[in-house]
Amino acid sequence: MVISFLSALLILAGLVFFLGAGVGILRFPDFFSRMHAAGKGDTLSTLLIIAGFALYQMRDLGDSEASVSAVLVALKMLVIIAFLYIASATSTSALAEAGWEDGNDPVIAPKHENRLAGPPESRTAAADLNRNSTHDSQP
Amino acid sequence: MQKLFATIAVIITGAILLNAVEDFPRFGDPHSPPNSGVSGGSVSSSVHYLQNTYLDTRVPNVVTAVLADYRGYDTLFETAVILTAGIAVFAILRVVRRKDEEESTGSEEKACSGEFSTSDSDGEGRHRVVVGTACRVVVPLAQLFGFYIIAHGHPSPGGGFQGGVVLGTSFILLALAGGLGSALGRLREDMYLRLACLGVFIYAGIGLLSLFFRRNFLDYGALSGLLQTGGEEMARSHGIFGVELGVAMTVTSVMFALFANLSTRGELKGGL
Amino acid sequence: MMEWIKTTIVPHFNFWIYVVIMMLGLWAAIGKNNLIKKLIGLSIFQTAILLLYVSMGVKEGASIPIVDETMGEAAVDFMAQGGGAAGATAFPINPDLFANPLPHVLMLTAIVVGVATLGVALALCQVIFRDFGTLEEPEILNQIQTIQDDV
Amino acid sequence: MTFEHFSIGVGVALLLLMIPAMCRIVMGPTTMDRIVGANMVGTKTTVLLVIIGVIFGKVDMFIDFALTYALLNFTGAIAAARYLRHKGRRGIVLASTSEESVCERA
Repeated sequence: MVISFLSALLILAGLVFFLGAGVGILRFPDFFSRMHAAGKGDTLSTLLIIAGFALYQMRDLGDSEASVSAVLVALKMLVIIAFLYIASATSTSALAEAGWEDGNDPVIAPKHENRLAGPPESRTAAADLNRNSTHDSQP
Repeated sequence: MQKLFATIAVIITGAILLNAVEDFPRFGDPHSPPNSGVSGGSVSSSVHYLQNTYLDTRVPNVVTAVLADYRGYDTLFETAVILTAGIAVFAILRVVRRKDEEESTGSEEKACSGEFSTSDSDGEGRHRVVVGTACRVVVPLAQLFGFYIIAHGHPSPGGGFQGGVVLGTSFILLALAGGLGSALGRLREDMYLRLACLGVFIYAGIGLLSLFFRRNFLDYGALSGLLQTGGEEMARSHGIFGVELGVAMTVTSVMFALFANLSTRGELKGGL
Repeated sequence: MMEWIKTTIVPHFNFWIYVVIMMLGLWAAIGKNNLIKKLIGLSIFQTAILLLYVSMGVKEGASIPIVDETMGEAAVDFMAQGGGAAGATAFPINPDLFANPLPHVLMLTAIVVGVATLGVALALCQVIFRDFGTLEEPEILNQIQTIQDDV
Repeated sequence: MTFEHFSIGVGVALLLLMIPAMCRIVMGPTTMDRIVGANMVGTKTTVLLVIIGVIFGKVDMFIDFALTYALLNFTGAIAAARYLRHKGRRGIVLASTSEESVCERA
């Protein structure tokens, strides 16, 4: 019962992180920050959800009948976790590199404009691209 | 004009198809004609497969048994089709240079060979560091997993086609990580062509072997005397495994051949 | 209207989806000029057919068609005790518990063969691009026409 | 509420949360954005396969599907990245394009 509760908690945490990744991939202004949200949030939420299900497989470890296959299944899930831990980070790195060489520019707000509400006419073209996020970041 | 014609054709075809949809069985109906046969007629072949597969072959996975035993002819020639596709891509795309042309540019060739390590000088190696290091971990695991899928076609979902695709993917990953030269160093071109042919040869050879025991082509039960299994069922199980090995060889090498030829326009140099 | 949807579309919703996907692929194969886009359309068409076949084998409440070892052993014992004489219909494995394996087998081979033939098609496209410098169909036809006029 | 119902709920939530990634695939301004979205959907499909296995009660078999899918997704992402790298417009790529021209001459 406790193990079921713990695994449900892990899965829900994974869903929360995935919600964050989803919001990030929709709302962030440029390719690299979207990549950041997708790469990190996606990996962590996947790991948490699969870890939750792996924990759930171990719920009746006391029974001698079911324990061997349950441990094997949980180990296989750990293999998936290890694989995704390597693969997701690597593909994120490769995609970010390809995106940089493909000509994507990071959106950089000019100096002193990031948090402080400067006069709007001093904004550059880069800040105009940033319109979505600036109205979020204004106090 | 063309788009208008396409739209009219698509609308007419779609209307005809949708008109016929009502005669189809309900989604998920366990007693629809494909699932249990027509009422009053004979029982559906799928029901026969489900009920008799374990008795006939001792293979729990019905899909594997139907694929390699009941429908063995079909799979044999599907494998032949895959081999033919590999040969066709080779014949269409492959550019073979004469030896003196190669020698005249021999000094530059070293830059394109793309060894796994950072051998080249123009920044290419730096780009491959992250992916190369990760793939050095992932590729052996992927190959192990491919063999596992091939070997576990009997008790779990798997078999020659799936395992072959995973094995071929591992070689493609090797080519992506360290350059095509790195992958071709592991699986040379003459080797993968031979491997593709060997796969079909193994499949057809197992079938022919049962002809020698005065049985039908691809009737693996005839091999029980040869394999000392003490029963035709286990002989069929082993025969299915041998056939799956052949399929896996062909699929692996053809997948890699397709990637190698398509990504380099038949040059087998440079590439992605 | 609602009644019509309930009686016509809902029991066959999967077929409606496949027809829509199939027609998308057909439209791309006819209406597009780029050869690669035509190939993508053919792939979509093929995917719709694969889905159609696999969905035919779906049974409600059924699982993947892998007979459990214990169930298989029970079947072997049953046959050894003379149950085989009664015919296959008296067999203890209930076919309603397993999905139809036949569409899976057919589509398993069809997928791999589809990939192989797609590879051949892409190779042909590469050769066409090498010879004509374009993949747009009207331009290729124009060039062929020019060559024929010259001859 | 059993764990199976909870798993079905998690699967539906995952499907709904995939919608932002799908939106990014549809409206992404560059090709790389679309590939990132597709990669995200693929990663979530891995989890979804595990969940389907839990619902069917055959996790030991669906894990193989999940691992295969993760492997193919990884290969696809790497292949897309490497393919688009050669179409790049930045200075670093000049080195590799020059290498390509060397290879073409060879």
